[in-house]
Amino acid sequence: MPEEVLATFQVKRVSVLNENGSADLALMPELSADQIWRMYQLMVLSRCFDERAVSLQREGRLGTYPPIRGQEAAQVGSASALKAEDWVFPSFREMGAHLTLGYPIPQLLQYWAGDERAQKTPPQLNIFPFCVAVGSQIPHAVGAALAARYRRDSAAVAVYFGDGATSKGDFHEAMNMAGVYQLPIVFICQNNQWAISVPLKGQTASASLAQKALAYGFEGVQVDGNDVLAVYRATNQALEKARSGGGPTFLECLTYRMADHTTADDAGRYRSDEEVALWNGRDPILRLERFLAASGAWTPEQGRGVKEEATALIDRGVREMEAVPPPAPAELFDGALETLTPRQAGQRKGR
Amino acid sequence: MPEEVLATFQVKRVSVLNENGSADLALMPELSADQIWRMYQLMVLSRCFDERAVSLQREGRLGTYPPIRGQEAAQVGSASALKAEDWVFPSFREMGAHLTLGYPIPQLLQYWAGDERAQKTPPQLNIFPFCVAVGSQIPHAVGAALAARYRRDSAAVAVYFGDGATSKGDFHEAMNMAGVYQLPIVFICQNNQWAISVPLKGQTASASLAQKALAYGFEGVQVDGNDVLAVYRATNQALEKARSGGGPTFLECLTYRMADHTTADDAGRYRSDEEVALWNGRDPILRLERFLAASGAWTPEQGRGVKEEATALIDRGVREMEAVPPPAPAELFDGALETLTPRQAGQRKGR
Amino acid sequence: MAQLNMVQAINQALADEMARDDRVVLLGEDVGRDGGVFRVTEGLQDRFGAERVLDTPLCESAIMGAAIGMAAYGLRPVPEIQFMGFTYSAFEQLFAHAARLRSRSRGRYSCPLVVRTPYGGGIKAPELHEESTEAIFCHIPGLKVVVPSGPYSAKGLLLAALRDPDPVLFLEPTRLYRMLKEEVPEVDYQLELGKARVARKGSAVTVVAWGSMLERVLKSVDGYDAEVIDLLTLNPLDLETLLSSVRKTGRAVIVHEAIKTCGLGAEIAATLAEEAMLHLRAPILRVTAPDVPVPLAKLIDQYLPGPDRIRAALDEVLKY
Amino acid sequence: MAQLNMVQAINQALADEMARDDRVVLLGEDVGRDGGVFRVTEGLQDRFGAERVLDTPLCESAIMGAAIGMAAYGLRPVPEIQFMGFTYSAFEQLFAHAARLRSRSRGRYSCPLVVRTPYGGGIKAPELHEESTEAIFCHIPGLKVVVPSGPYSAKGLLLAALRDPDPVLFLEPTRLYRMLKEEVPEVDYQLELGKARVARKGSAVTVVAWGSMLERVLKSVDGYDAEVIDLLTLNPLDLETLLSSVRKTGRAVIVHEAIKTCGLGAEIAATLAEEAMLHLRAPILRVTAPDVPVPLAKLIDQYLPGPDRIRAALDEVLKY
Ligand SMILES: Cc1ncc(C[n+]2csc(CCOP(=O)(O)OP(=O)(O)O)c2C)c(N)n1
Ligand SMILES: Cc1ncc(C[n+]2csc(CCOP(=O)(O)OP(=O)(O)O)c2C)c(N)n1
Ligand SMILES: [Mg+2]
Ligand SMILES: [Mg+2]
Repeated sequence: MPEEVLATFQVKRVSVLNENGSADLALMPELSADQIWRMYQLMVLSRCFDERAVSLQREGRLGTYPPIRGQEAAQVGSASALKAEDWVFPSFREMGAHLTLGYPIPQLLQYWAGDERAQKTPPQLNIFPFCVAVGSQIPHAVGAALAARYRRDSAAVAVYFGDGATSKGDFHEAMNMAGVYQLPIVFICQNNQWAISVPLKGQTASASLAQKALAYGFEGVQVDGNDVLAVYRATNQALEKARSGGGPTFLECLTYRMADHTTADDAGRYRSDEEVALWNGRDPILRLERFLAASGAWTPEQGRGVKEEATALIDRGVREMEAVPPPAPAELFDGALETLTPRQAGQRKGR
Repeated sequence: MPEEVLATFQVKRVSVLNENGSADLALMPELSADQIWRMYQLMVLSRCFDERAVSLQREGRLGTYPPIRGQEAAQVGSASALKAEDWVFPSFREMGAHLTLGYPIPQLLQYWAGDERAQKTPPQLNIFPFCVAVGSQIPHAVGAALAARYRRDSAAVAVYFGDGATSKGDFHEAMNMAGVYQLPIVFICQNNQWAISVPLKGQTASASLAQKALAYGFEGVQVDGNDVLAVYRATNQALEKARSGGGPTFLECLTYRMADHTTADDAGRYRSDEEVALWNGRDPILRLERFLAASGAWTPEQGRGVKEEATALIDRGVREMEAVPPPAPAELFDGALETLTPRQAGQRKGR
Repeated sequence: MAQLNMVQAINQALADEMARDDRVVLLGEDVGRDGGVFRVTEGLQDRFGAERVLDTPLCESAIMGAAIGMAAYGLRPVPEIQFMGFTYSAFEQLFAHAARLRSRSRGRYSCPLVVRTPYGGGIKAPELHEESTEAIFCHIPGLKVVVPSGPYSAKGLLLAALRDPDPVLFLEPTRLYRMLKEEVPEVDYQLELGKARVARKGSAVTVVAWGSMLERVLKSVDGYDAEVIDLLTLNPLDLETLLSSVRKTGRAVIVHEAIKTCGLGAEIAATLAEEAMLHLRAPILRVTAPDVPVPLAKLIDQYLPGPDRIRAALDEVLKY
Repeated sequence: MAQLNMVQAINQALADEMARDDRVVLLGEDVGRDGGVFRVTEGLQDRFGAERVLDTPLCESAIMGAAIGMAAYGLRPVPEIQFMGFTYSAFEQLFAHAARLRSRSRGRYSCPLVVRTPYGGGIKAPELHEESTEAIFCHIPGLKVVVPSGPYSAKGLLLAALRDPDPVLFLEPTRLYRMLKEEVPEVDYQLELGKARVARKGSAVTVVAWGSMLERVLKSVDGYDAEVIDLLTLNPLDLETLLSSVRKTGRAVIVHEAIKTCGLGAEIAATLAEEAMLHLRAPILRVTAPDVPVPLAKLIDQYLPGPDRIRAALDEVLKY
């Protein structure tokens, strides 16, 4: 290459726990044992929620549901770094983040039962509605970050999306805008390596997703997304940077979608059992258990206890969800506009 | 940075002629003296076309017109590397490329006079219509490249756009798709540093546009866009790579929009005279004249001769353009569909 | 003749045309390996190869845009948009490019592509999976819009669309995909675009419907002397069939699952009010969804026009 | 009172509201330093600072999307799309998000933003600079669509839009920007959204128009006993005003610069055919552009409805 070099770039990768659960102490985030235990509980809760949701769907008690199995570390680790004042923009596969932030379990289930009333986020949380149009929530997050900065608020913004979303125009336009205005935002990409049947290689020729941030003039970091401590560490750093005026960060949490895309999908049609088995062995909950066990902080019995507690919470959530009366037809018009148009008002009367 | 390095990247920059017109011989592309002289003639022709178009607009004989002044090297240099069989997707500011490829001068003018009949590209050329919706032509080019590959044709595809276009979603989606399929395409970005009143810094926080290609897993190169030899060299290399199955390349031709955005714009409102003066000194035609003069291949007199020839061609083009009878009202329906709908047919009759 | 459902009929039309014409290339999210989320393209990648059935990245605008470039180059691409609700991000490509390419280039380039997309409500799916915004697309000059109402019309219309020299939006009523089976000839047949079908003869009132509403209308008109028109092509409208029916019956009811305001029912009613006014004995009624976003599963049945509302409209116009 | 053109009236409304309410933030391409390509936002960045008048990168979808996030956060953003033809790439954001946010979140979030965009033909500009696809946007439940017809209505409607709790698409007829001056009060005044205006009284025929067609209609009806309605808000329609006029005149002609098929004229005619049928003495006619893409300068005058066509339609309905 006789031509001159214009610039060189580096993209880094963060992991704290290796696959056996032993930690790189230099990189351990500042977390108390209680905090780590709480993360563990939330990961188990997320797993229980997910398993229950899948079986409720099978019984016809929920609609189509997108499992999060395998992504618990990415979701719980990142959401644990958020504060209540922060604004969060989910896609549709972040139930672990919702649970971590305290979104009511019955309400979460109610959404997947096909009831939009469940999207009325409780007032103490700033979580946007689930967003099904892939990637289209990312510009909203940028707008919220602009507004937060305009208001001189200390809130930061986190937006969640998948590897598939990085192919969408909205991802690009939003990332670019965040770079131009140096906004207080963290882009959290859960690279679960599949977008329905399309593997990462079919999604982009980029060797990592993290390096995509180079196109926007800010930092992109690849994080071991099955390592809850690494995810927490990276998110926390990025949020601190955001709050202190350091601008946006892109986090690629490399993880794996252990289940089907949704309950309507059959992943066996397009990926190998070997691949799935490999990643089953990298289960993020297992890894954290190994870490905790090494210091005597976890025993199988304690593990069962945590699971039982989680199951009880989910049981109650299901009961409460199913006790909610179905919406009346007139509720079609709820929130259509602050004041209905004359035509809408007429249509409402007819119901 | 205690974390491990995932990857490092380099972006290169190509220039052949320095500002004084002396060449780095190691990088000289293989071009005969005649070929270089032809490029010089085309750059002068482009300049003449442009000056005439601006003055015709002032006289009310053309509509709004976007000058290319300053971008002649980027356009002539890149288009000179193209073959007739290649497919070319322009934005709206590539009249130098059109002239290089042999688009008839009267027809080029006719378009800017507001007559869409002028977009009927002559059959020997594969140039798409001008595209005003910024960036939206880029996916078309990717589709053509897919089709060329599918057909096992040796044609390559070139798509032109500006720095502003790199902010659009379509740029991103198309670049990403080209990477995934490793298509025979060259993305030619004329970074003229302005998108109407928005300077490059307001467009992206990325230090170069070339590095944006890293997000798509293929090569991005910055080229001195006022250096016709460098532009030719880089385009030619990229086209050869494309034709031989090497996949896409992104070329950032760093140049400058010396004139207003369009004849409806007043750049004095948003940029400094100093900046414009600086870039006037970097005029790409001047640079090539210096290069040619150094080897005795150019004298002021020859320069005048080239200009006179160009002027004569443009004069004739203007006369021919103005001799074209205006379209009849029924021509509104030309090309609406191969067979008009009954409603369209009725509407046509009424004209 | 085989009894096929709509998924099978569409699959057969695609396969036959791909075998006949190597310019036909499918592209879209999950259309290849997975055979499409509704299995409409099942088996086609195996049969025709990955170059003819392209799994794309997740980028609707570039899917549409690339299809335009392919069509201009001489292929006959069939982009699939996974659900109609995701055509919105491809809207510029469809509107400003696919539909205008022939006109912008004064015929130097044309854009023979067929955009396939599942359409309409009633499948209890997530948001944006049950859209029926066909009217928006009928406002795009240069684009044809087609909606089959069953397996037979699906195959015949799709074959016609695939051979049309201009872009066609082919809307597949998701609710019908596996709901009904019909005799579908294995041979090649086309249903001419721009022609409606009289699905039921009658003389007291004309009911106009398309897609999955047709089935509902046919079930609802029992006991009425209603003529039912199955539009099949939404743009261009078959004015002849519409007008001659309404001139005969003097009454018109239009049923669609889209919202009322600026739905396609408006165009049909306006055309009747322009060209058959003196034959009309009663107000032209539209039975539609209310002017609110498509709801999730719990309210979708209250949203879509049901037999009660259809019959109430019939009773109303028959009072005149 | 000052005589202002529409550019000045809009600029004044924006400036006044920005002074009154610090939640109002403008964003768009070239709206800041350059004051907008039509100078509508001239001087506002100097006066209110670069944080309140944001020059954005070239990305319509993110401009719209960011505005949605800002609105949800509590601001009142005013995104400008440089020309209506470039709203198409922001269509998903407008349709699936801005208009649905209140409904999707059951009121937890709302989306009070005003999208401003130059609209309509007759300025001899490049492709996509003269679009009038308002009907598409009127098919979006949750979005209001407003079109002033002069400087006075521009200021009054814009102030009302800026205070509306829900998203409003504010279409600025480019041809009128500097064509007419009117007395525009310096004080704060609002024209209620959803209310049409009787621009001229008459009793033999009702002519409905909006935006730049209004001026053309008013010039064309000289010598006719025509009542002219200036819609001002396209969605929701002021049915009361429309119906009471047509019930009186018994005849209706709708004039718009959009193409005919599925234009807003269809909704108006359909509503009349539904609710005023028995009062109608003549077919409802629509005077529109033909069903082809907006042409470049050389043919634009043949494309837009002109006085001849308007008068021919009046003569036609008056035969009945
Ligand atoms: C714009 C858009 N296109 C298509 C779909 C259908 N769809 C739903 S999820 C999905 C894949 C998303 O992949 P990714 O972004 O990686 O997220 P994941 O499902 O892996 O969480 C697709 C194609 C959609 N919801 N939105
Ligand atoms: C999608 C879109 N948005 C806005 C415009 C209006 N506009 C025309 S050119 C332009 C700037 C384009 O900048 P760049 O891509 O750098 O090209 P250049 O004009 O410098 O050649 C803008 C904003 C447009 N034509 N298309
Ligand atoms: Mg994924
Ligand atoms: Mg530029």
